[in-house]
Amino acid sequence: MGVNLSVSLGSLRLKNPLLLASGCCGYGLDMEPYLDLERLGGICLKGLSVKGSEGNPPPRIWETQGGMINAIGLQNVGVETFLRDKAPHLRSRRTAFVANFYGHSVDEYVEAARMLDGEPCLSALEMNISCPNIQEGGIQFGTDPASVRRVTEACRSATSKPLWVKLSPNVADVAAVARAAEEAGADALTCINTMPAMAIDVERRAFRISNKIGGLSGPALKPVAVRVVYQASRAVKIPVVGIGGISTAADALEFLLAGAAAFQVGTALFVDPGCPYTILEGIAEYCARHGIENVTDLVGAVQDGAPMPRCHE
Amino acid sequence: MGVNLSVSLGSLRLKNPLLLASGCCGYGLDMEPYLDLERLGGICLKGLSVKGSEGNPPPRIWETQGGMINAIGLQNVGVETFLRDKAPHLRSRRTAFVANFYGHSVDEYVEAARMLDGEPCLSALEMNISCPNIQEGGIQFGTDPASVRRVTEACRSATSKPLWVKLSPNVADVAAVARAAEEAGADALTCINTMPAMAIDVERRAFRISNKIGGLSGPALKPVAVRVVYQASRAVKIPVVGIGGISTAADALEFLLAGAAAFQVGTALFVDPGCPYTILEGIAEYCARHGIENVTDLVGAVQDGAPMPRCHE
Amino acid sequence: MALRTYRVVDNDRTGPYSTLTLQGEVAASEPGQFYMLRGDWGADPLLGRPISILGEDVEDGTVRFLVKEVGEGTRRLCALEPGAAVFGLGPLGRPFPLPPPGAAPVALAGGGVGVPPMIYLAGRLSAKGLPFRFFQGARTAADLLCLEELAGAGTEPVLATEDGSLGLRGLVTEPLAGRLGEFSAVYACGPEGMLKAVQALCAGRVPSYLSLEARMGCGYGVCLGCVVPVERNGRRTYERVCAEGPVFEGEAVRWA
Amino acid sequence: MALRTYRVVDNDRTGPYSTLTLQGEVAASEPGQFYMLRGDWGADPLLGRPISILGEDVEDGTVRFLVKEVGEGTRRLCALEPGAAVFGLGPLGRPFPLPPPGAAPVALAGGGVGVPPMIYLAGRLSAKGLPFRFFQGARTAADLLCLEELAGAGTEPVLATEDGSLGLRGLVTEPLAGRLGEFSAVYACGPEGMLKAVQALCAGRVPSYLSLEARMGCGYGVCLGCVVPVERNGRRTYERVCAEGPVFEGEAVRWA
Ligand SMILES: Cc1cc2nc3c(=O)[nH]c(=O)nc-3n(C[C@H](O)[C@H](O)[C@H](O)COP(=O)(O)OP(=O)(O)OC[C@H]3O[C@@H](n4cnc5c(N)ncnc54)[C@H](O)[C@@H]3O)c2cc1C
Ligand SMILES: Cc1cc2nc3c(=O)[nH]c(=O)nc-3n(C[C@H](O)[C@H](O)[C@H](O)COP(=O)(O)OP(=O)(O)OC[C@H]3O[C@@H](n4cnc5c(N)ncnc54)[C@H](O)[C@@H]3O)c2cc1C
Ligand SMILES: Cc1cc2nc3c(=O)[nH]c(=O)nc-3n(C[C@H](O)[C@H](O)[C@H](O)COP(=O)(O)O)c2cc1C
Ligand SMILES: Cc1cc2nc3c(=O)[nH]c(=O)nc-3n(C[C@H](O)[C@H](O)[C@H](O)COP(=O)(O)O)c2cc1C
Ligand code: FES
Ligand code: FES
Repeated sequence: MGVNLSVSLGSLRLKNPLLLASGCCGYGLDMEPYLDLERLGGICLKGLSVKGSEGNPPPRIWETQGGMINAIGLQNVGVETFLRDKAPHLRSRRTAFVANFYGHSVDEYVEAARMLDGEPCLSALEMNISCPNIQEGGIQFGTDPASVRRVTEACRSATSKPLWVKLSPNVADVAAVARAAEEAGADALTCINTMPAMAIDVERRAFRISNKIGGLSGPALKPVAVRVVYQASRAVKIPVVGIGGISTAADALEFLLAGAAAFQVGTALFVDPGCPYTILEGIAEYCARHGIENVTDLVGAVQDGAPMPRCHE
Repeated sequence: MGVNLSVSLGSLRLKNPLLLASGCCGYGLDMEPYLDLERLGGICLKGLSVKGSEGNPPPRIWETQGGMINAIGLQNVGVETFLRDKAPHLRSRRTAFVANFYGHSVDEYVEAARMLDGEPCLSALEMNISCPNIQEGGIQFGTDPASVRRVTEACRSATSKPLWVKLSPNVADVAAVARAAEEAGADALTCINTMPAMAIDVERRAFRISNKIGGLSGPALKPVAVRVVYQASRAVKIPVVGIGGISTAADALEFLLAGAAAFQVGTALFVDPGCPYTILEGIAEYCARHGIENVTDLVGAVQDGAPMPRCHE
Repeated sequence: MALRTYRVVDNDRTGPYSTLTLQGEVAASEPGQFYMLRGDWGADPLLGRPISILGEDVEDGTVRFLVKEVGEGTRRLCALEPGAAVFGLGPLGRPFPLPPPGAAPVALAGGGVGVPPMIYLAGRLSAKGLPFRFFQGARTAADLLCLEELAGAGTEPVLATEDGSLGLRGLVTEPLAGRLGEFSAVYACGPEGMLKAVQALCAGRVPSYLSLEARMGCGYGVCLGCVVPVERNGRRTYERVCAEGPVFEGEAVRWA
Repeated sequence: MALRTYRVVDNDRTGPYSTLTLQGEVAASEPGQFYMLRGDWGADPLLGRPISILGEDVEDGTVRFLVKEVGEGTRRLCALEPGAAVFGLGPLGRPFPLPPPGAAPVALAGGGVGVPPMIYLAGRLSAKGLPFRFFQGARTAADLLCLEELAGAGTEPVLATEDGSLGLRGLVTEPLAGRLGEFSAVYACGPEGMLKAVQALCAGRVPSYLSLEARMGCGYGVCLGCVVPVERNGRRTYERVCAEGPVFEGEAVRWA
């Protein structure tokens, strides 16, 4: 068919627009029984922090209609152990690894970015800003443009690798947050992280997960994610990486058409670890059928008239 | 069984905690082939505005996994026509009717509230604040505590009926919005309205609904709504009316346990107009089985430890 | 009225079509009305699907539908096995107004999944001794539906296929156009293109009744999701396909 | 490994239990391993359900499971008709470590949906000529599972019911306690209460291997959703039931 699936995110070229989402594919190697990592656009690794974290006590996950809630608590081995024990195994794989990282203060973010900056196997760093800022009363970094700007700027000067900022959907005006990240030097935006959510076991009158609140992911979240991708990609010039509920080629195409230059697959991997192949085949088939030579021609290609948002309902 | 299902929302007493949600039961009368309105706690009528609205062009709805997106565009006959043609038929029904209303400026809100204030069949007024404020660049009233306070205060002085404020989930800090509404004189908070969402037809490369963005409702939204109810009810002293994806008694009980003093059923009416009966029977059965005499004993009764929100994921 | 549980007693599958016979509490309906149908699955897909009544036997408690698989909801409906549960709300919507006794024959034009309600209408007209002619159009012979029912309906149907593989070659509106003068009214249900052609053909000459499709939320008038623009007495408004329709006078319909 | 499509070739239902036989590409497994199973439904429910292997015939391409209906996912699995498609990922997880040849007999303790993997283990031990004794506990006689398979397994099982309606009256750990000295190891799978009792009983006396349950996201180690606290060499950490487990040494398990 000769469809060209490769995409560029700024200076970073990917074989195709599909990446595995952070937290849904471990440190990459756990996927190898199921996927040839070199056939993927890239792999976003489980969120890392300077000191690592043992994560939240169980239960950590609960299923909801069309989705799931998780509060893993960002369990991770810590940057140092990652660099020592995991990264060396990744270096031989010819694919783009993206290190997802977080902190509870600007300093922790900066230190993680600085430590990861030297690792040759990493093609980019992805900042998870949906974390409570412990120095500022536990409000999430990602919910306020000023603090997004501050933490992004700080990390920007700590690394020369492409820096992606992963946005939370839990904001009133995602365009403002997107612009703040762009102005602070982000190379790309990942949209979206999970949505804060809760479930209660009515028989036991207890929270379904130990942390009470967790993050909603999966197909239930998709329409919110497509909307955020559309709004964010129209607010900035840097590329947007779409994510949220993608399970099929049609889902992925929705994100590309809405404005995503690439996309990530998370929860769908739990249901079928081989779904990236099906998605990529479906995209190639769609392009061939529609006479599209370069998948990049689809980016933001939804027929869009004048922006005229009226009331919902 | 002798379970007492009646609840009080401030000065307003309801036969039971179940209300039909605004926009999902017309002006009440459309439900009469399916439901005896007098067996319900109350009925929230389709959102009214001073001048009425013809609504958005079709297509107006789209189904998503576990939910649906709508952009009806708040089609309504206008307050005057409502008062003249619809309200007289409601007066004979012994149930609580709640007029949902909206505007595009503070003045429009106030005028609608003032006009509705005199109608005897109305037990309360519910403000839909998920509307773009045309005088302030189209930002929704409901997304910023200051404008919530302003519009609520203005309506507060325009009516002596109980005033409910219906919150949008699309905010970073719902507790702040909830407190603003409470301080401005709201008698109750309805949580939540729909979540902005989008869907694209990839074959036609066109938006699924004419307004591009619509509101997500239904089971997919439920875990977000439960979380908002939990957060809002812990932030204020006034009662919270829970709503979002309730289809079964277990769903409704989740909202009560999370902190809702009453709840509304919307999208589930589309799937089964008789579901309020099933839900009420299920709640009575649950109370009987758990030895609960008053449904109000369930409100906020989830086992809650110290508030210790950690990272998700 | 209430959502009722039906059992599939028969599912006759041919290609993408299933003729489903459901058993349960069946309220008497009129041709043109529909049910909202849903199987016993979870919240995906969530909403019922509007499906026209093909026929019913109120005493037996059976009602029949012809469903074409076009997406997830219809795929699942078409795959139901005998014994499976189906939740149905109906009959819903305003039916075709029947011609007055003694009127000149009426034309029935059906295409695709617009054929089933026309079959129901044909049967009702036959039973009342009201004269009609049935026109059915399709892409190929294989896409023509309900040919046995039509053969039994008393009058010879006029068939047209785009590829000429059965009946006349071309669109079904062509033979209809040629004979329009014979009819006191035209009733149509089918793809939008066909309905538009019928509307244009009849405009100012003979009353037409078009049964429209729209994506539906509730099916019974409360969500305002299914509206189409109509113009009555020079005033343009939105009307609900599920409540004011699905049958509209051709003169009023404005299309979205 | 990949998610594969299987066909239901048999579904033997008794009360809330279904013994499902699936046909497709079956990779050789070990007792204690499981599959993530899901039917051909939409996104509700979304995730597969972990179900232990009851038995398999790799050459025939069949694998068997015993599923108890406790919620929506198992309700749908139990309702599958022969011919229906099931998506399965497996075998997953670490199996029970087999006793070394020549070891003293081992005890197998199963309760509820913990019985199926123990049946598989019993069959494997028999085939290898390794001696064992099977203990099964349940609330009533009607809740005892797989009695025919057990009868065919060579050694007389020890049965206990809480109401005494079959076998000994009381918990299954009581007869096990009395005979603990006979065994070189105890293998257990069942409700948490039973596993805790086995753990306590064996502590410091005989090695125990407990197969744990947890709510699972992925089933293959990437989501970190299924962890349990364990303690090894004085260090407490979380380990994944799907990857380091489901079988853990009793000495290490700390419970949530
Ligand atoms: C009053 C009425 C009567 C109907 N009678 C019948 C009938 O007797 N037999 C029958 O098979 N079908 C009938 N239909 C159409 C049927 O309701 C739709 O085909 C069905 O809802 C599609 O659902 P789905 O989940 O299979 O498709 P989806 O997965 O929801 O959609 C698949 C594709 O089909 C398109 N589509 C879906 N619904 C419609 C629609 N209503 N109009 C146009 N395009 C659509 C979508 O845009 C989408 O691209 C009727 C519709 C109405 C409104
Ligand atoms: C390794 C492993 C092997 C298993 N083997 C079998 C087997 O062979 N046969 C079998 O029938 N079941 C087995 N199970 C249990 C089975 O996976 C669960 O019963 C199933 O996931 C429940 O899904 P559901 O949708 O029916 O219930 P849901 O609707 O999801 O839940 C219903 C209720 O059951 C409770 N529940 C659900 N899952 C679990 C669980 N894993 N542990 C405790 N409580 C739970 C929930 O809290 C809820 O209240 C196994 C579990 C594991 C982890
Ligand atoms: C179990 C789980 C763990 C996750 N861990 C992380 C993480 O460590 N860092 C991060 O930025 N996002 C994390 N996420 C969020 C996902 O990367 C993704 O943004 C979200 O799940 C929405 O996409 P999906 O619907 O495709 O899963 C996690 C999600 C899940 C379900
Ligand atoms: C078709 C439709 C129309 C709605 N119209 C209104 C409205 O007029 N005013 C309002 O405040 N909310 C409106 N809503 C929002 C609902 O009242 C409710 O807040 C939301 O749908 C979530 O609840 P649910 O999941 O039970 O539907 C509408 C929702 C739907 C689906
Ligand atoms: S489908 Fe709801 S009003 Fe017509
Ligand atoms: S279930 Fe995902 S890590 Fe175990």
